[in-house]
Amino acid sequence: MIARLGRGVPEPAAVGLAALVAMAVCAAAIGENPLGLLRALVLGALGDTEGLAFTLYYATDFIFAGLAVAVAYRAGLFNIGVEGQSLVAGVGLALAALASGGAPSWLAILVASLAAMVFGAAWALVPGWLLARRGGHVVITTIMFNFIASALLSWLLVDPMRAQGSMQPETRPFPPGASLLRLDDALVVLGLSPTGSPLNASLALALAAMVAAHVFLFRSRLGFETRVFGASPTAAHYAGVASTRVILIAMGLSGALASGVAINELLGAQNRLILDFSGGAGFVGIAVALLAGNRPLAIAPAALLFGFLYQGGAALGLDYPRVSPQIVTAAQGVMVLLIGGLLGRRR
Amino acid sequence: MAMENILSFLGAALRLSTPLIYACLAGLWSERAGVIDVGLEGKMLAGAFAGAAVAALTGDVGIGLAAAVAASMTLAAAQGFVEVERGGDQIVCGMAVNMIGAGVTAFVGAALFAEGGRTPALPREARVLPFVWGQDALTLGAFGVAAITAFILYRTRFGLRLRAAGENPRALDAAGGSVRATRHAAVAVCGLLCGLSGADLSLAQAAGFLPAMTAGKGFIALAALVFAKWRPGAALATCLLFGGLDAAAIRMEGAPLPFLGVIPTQAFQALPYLMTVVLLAGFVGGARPPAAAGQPYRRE
Amino acid sequence: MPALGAPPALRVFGVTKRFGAVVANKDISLDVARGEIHAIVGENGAGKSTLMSILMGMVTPDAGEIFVDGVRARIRSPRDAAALGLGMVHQHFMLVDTLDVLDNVMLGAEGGALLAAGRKRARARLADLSRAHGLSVDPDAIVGDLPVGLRQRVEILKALARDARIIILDEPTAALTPDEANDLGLLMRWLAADGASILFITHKLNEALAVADRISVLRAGAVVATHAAAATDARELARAMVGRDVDNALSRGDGPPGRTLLEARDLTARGADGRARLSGVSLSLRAGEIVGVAGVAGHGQSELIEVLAAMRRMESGALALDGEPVDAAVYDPARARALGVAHVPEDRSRHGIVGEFPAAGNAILGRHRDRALGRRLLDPGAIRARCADLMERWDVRPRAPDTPVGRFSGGNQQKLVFAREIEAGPAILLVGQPTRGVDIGAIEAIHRRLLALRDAGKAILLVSVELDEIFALSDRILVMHEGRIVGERATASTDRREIGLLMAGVVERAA
Amino acid sequence: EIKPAIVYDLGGKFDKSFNEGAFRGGERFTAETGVALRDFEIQNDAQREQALRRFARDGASPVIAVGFSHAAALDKVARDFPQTPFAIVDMVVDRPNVKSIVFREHEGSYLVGLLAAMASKSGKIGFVGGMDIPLIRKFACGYRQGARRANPGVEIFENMTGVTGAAWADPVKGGELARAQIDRGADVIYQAAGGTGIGVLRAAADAGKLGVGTDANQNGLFPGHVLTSMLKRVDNAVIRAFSTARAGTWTSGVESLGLREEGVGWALDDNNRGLVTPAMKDAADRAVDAIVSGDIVVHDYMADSRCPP
Ligand SMILES: Nc1ncnc2c1ncn2[C@@H]1O[C@H](COP(=O)(O)OP(=O)(O)OP(=O)(O)O)[C@@H](O)[C@H]1O
Ligand SMILES: Nc1ncnc2c1ncn2[C@@H]1O[C@H](COP(=O)(O)OP(=O)(O)OP(=O)(O)O)[C@@H](O)[C@H]1O
Ligand SMILES: [Mg+2]
Ligand SMILES: [Mg+2]
Repeated sequence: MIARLGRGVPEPAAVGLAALVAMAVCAAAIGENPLGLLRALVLGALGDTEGLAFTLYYATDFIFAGLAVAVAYRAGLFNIGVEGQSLVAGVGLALAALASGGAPSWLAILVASLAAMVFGAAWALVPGWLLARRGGHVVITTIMFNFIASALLSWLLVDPMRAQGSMQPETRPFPPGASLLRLDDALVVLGLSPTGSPLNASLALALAAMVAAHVFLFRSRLGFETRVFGASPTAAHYAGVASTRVILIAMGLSGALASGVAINELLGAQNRLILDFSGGAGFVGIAVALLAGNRPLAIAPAALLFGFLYQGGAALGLDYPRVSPQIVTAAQGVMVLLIGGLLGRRR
Repeated sequence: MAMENILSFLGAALRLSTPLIYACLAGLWSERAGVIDVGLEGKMLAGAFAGAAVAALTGDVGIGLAAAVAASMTLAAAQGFVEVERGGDQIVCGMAVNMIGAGVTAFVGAALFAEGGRTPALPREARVLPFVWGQDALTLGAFGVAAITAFILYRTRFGLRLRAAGENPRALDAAGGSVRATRHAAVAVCGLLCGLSGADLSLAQAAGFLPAMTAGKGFIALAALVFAKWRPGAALATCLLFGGLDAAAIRMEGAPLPFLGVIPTQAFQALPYLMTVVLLAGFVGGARPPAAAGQPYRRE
Repeated sequence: MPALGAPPALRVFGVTKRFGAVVANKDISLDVARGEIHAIVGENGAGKSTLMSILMGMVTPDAGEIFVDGVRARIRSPRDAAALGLGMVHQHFMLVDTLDVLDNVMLGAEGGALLAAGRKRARARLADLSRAHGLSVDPDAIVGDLPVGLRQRVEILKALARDARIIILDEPTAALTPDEANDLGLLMRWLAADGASILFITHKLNEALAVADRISVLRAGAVVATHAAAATDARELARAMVGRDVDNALSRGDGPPGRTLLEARDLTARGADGRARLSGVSLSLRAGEIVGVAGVAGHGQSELIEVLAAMRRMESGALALDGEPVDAAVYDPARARALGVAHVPEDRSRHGIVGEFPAAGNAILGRHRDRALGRRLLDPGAIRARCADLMERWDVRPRAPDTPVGRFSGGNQQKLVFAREIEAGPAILLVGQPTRGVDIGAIEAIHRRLLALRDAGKAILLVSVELDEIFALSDRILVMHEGRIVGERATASTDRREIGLLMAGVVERAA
Repeated sequence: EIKPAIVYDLGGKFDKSFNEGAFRGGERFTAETGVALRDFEIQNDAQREQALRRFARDGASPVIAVGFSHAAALDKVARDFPQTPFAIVDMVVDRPNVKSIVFREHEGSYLVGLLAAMASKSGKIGFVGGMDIPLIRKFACGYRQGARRANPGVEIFENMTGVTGAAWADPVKGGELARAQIDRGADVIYQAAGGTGIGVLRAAADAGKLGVGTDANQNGLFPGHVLTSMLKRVDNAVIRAFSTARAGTWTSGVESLGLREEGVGWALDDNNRGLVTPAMKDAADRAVDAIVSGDIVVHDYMADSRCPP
């Protein structure tokens, strides 16, 4: 796996190390013991089952988001709108889940997940369509669509979808059937002690999506056409690849993959629709995809690295109240800048 | 609307436009030179934080402003190094700058002031105060900067080279101009203006720094830039329009409009983004970015 | 002619430049006297452009020295070059399309921090130059709106406006009509008479012989000969270029052509810029013949081949393949392939290959729908095997299916494209500029294969700007001018002069 | 010895609002008793449960969750740790081991409304809320009732900053809303908007008008320009919770804190003494007595989602 990441792409380990060094320097700058801080970070993320489970829970989001970015990137489309796509996917998921009362659990989950994918894909298809038909630059339109999605979600939760009498802009809880199997529930049934994390079956879904994305890109004819189009739209035209079709399929798939974030967060953890539930996973996905060189199978380790940083950073807060968990965001920024600088432009 | 209401609305529109104008012109400098910048937000945050933090520590608004500009330009220099020297992907670098800006300001702020990343509220002498029609020097300065930008862009040697660097850097290189120097200078000016934009938020408008206080203004500025088709005069006008929308939203919140009823605030918030998408999709006449924007330049 | 005693205007001494393993310039030494036109000829990749880039400070040589007017010059950037009086007209124009002519001329030599004064001076200078050399261009026109010929004029004006005394022109005639090329030759003479020194790169030996005082031949990075133009001829130059006598003798079968495989009626189409490029083109193509399409670049040949290959939509007209009418609405490149039309595109790197893909991926480009490559999913093994087989049959080197095709030489890339298109067994082959950017060995191989295909009963349409190639391969020649077919001749009953006149739009005089 | 812990809401412990109140209370408790306190600022919704569970498992006791948003998470964790005493501020969670601490903010708001209307020269006063939620409407409703009592003809402008969590941290918008109200004639403006409120108070001060602070005593932020502050003594509630736990007298169930319990009130100190006339102070004191004695019942918006005009 590591070997496949080669070709000038820095390995997650190396970049992760750079991020840790950056954090240690920051910590030292404010007079904290950098080694102690790193220790707390590592132990917090990997030291016990709870930390590990949270790391995997965050990584689940990042796998989905990373795949969403990577699939679009392979078609030459820089989809910065994964965040917005996952938010809108959440709306679809919530509508279906809330309506699923009385349905058997498997059906509720299936319908809610499909609704999420359809909504996520649809939200991604609009910029795709604007590009294919009207030449609207996809980077800018997807950025704009993030904000529009966020405003839309906020309006929905403040007004039509808000739970009666709730203080919060959120829907009422989903019916009990509309929730994914949690690791903790399984552990309890087995008589083991729970981890206290919302880690759930979406991780398996994420890994399956990863393999599916790999097969799609590297084994299917459509995936071949997608990659040809991404590498050279002119050659794709020559090869009889219909650009509109490829753009729409790639953006649709990207949006559908983005909906995985909604599935993990809403069906797996929150069991209701809340504001900004994706918590920036869509943006982390860009870094994950880049770090993985847009190779689907390399996305899991990259996502794991970011999950580790997230959970470790959160755990820091317990032992180092002076150290803002935002230090992790800063370290990620340094990492991404390094990746950007080392990678150069690939197209 | 009564006369004083109109004046007060215009005053609010001017104030709310100011950070957008600086940020939008910052993006204009960078992108006209061929360097796409989605990292305006991060540099604004850096400027806002450094300005407020230093003003709080020294009690001097002048030093605060200088610090805002210095912090933002430092970030811009790092970004410029990766983008211009290493040929790094400009969109990736911009995203990275946003992360660094958001993370470092919150982190350093928390460590310095132990107020969860906020700076203490600034006393009057550490703030940029209004002095005429409820407006302050930064707001007036924004108009000056727009004029200067237009002048430099269209009337000076540097401006000509900057436009060439954004349209066809090879031509500039072959003609004996330095693409590197031009782009570095443009990115530096971009940093300077982002610093002023951030300073306006924390020193003039809010009297202190709050984590993530830019709240997407860097991206609104980007939207305005597209809307203005990368021209300084139009950028000024678009930012005033967006600021006016914001002021209108504040004033109309919850108040029913004739025929339309109560418009959700979110609709106002989304409007600039929607307008940009519509424009970009060529429904209102296309917006063509500088031809070489986004492309690192390397000599063959 | 070099004046005795005076140092040459430009002296290149011992210049060497390597790109990795490639020695692009090998110990090159060369003089250009004041007032001399010095042509440089050589095969693709011989190192001509590299030498010019070194002179202009765009490329740093590994070794060697350059003297201007006898003084050693250090040229580290185009700015240094301009200061020494060197100016270059680049083959791919170095113009900013969105700026007006004046700004383009001024760029890099603005004459002060503010533009106003410089613009005034530049305007006056352009007026002078226009009067002196008849080089008139509207100084306020936006360069992107100008036709190719005028753009090149702007490039020349750029050099002249900054008083270049040594002017380098890299393949300036490639995009020009013969008339325009003629005018350019006159201008060069004018400038030389005025005391300028001119370095002139061309692939057209006759042009070099007509315009230059002396001609240097580059081969594999080294200067292999320098002749006075008056004392040499095309044959000698060609031999120097290639290193042996060029043998154009190709054998072809003499069976009569078979049935009509492709029939086009009244095709019209527009270019990417929206201008009409094909106006009422009709032609037919029969089994067992090669039809050559001659014409000055930009007169619709590219659009013709693209329309036939379904890469460009026809606006009106009718097309029939093997007697069956084709529905224009659903005719796309994939369908064309399915109907037995193969296409070797003229712009290989843009259309024919994906440089960053491995050779194996390129070997199935456009042929990836073939079920033999895997029923539901593509089988990587089958793809590599297909590629290896093509490489074997067409002697593509290296035999490395996993190597990104961008690392192959142009000739080998082209062979891979030919292999892919021909081994798919099409009835009709559309070929654009088959030997552009291809070395002499590959050219011979490709020519032989094309003739063999013809003999095997395929119908081949050959578009080339190289008249030699057209004459060597075609059974019939169509000549295009301004989007129309202005003449059709059997190769045996015409000559280059007649075709050249047709190409220039002189229609009936030749008839 | 007890091992107290606090989990703050997303605003963080320096939100100039109820989180900060809880933090200050904890600080004082530690200073007075020497008992170490652990606390945690969550960064996202997933961490609510994580933090509560983590503290409970580490044996912390009692664990206070600050903010109504913790309700769902606390409900689960309290079920899983039935032996651990929990408390939640601003919300009722019905579990045997949970103490629900709610405040009768409408009573305190009534007092500052009364004072605002008396201090106003123009007969126009304003209210700027943070996020538009029932809790903040409760503030506005109490304010309105107090103001009407002092001056039935008073004109009241009400604005909410927004509808999402961002509305708590947008001082620029808060300032603009205040300015707009001032332009319409308001000369006293009450803020219940967390960090946004600082912008409200500053705009009022800059315009030479009066602001009214919330939660903590904000009179000193712009001395001479803050009429008073509606005190919401989360700090006292936290100290009391910890102290009862320490003394072994901890009780679960709903604890409603109003004027009578000194859970809410109004601030009078050196910073605003010059602004509050004896008549105003007198009126406020009488209103306190009347509310405590039950002679005045301030309507609670959250009781029926309605506010008397
Ligand atoms: N970076 C490179 N690496 C490898 N080969 C290169 C590189 N750049 C150019 N070449 C090869 O060098 C040859 C000449 O390239 P060059 O760019 O000089 O062409 P040109 O003179 O500009 O255009 P034309 O080929 O149309 O005459 C081509 O065969 C090209 O493929
Ligand atoms: N930037 C580069 N990097 C690597 N190799 C290069 C580069 N530029 C040129 N070359 C190589 O140097 C050799 C000389 O190229 P050059 O462009 O000088 O040829 P040329 O004589 O101009 O050819 P043409 O007739 O196609 O214009 C070629 O083999 C080419 O592949
Ligand atoms: Mg060349
Ligand atoms: Mg060439």
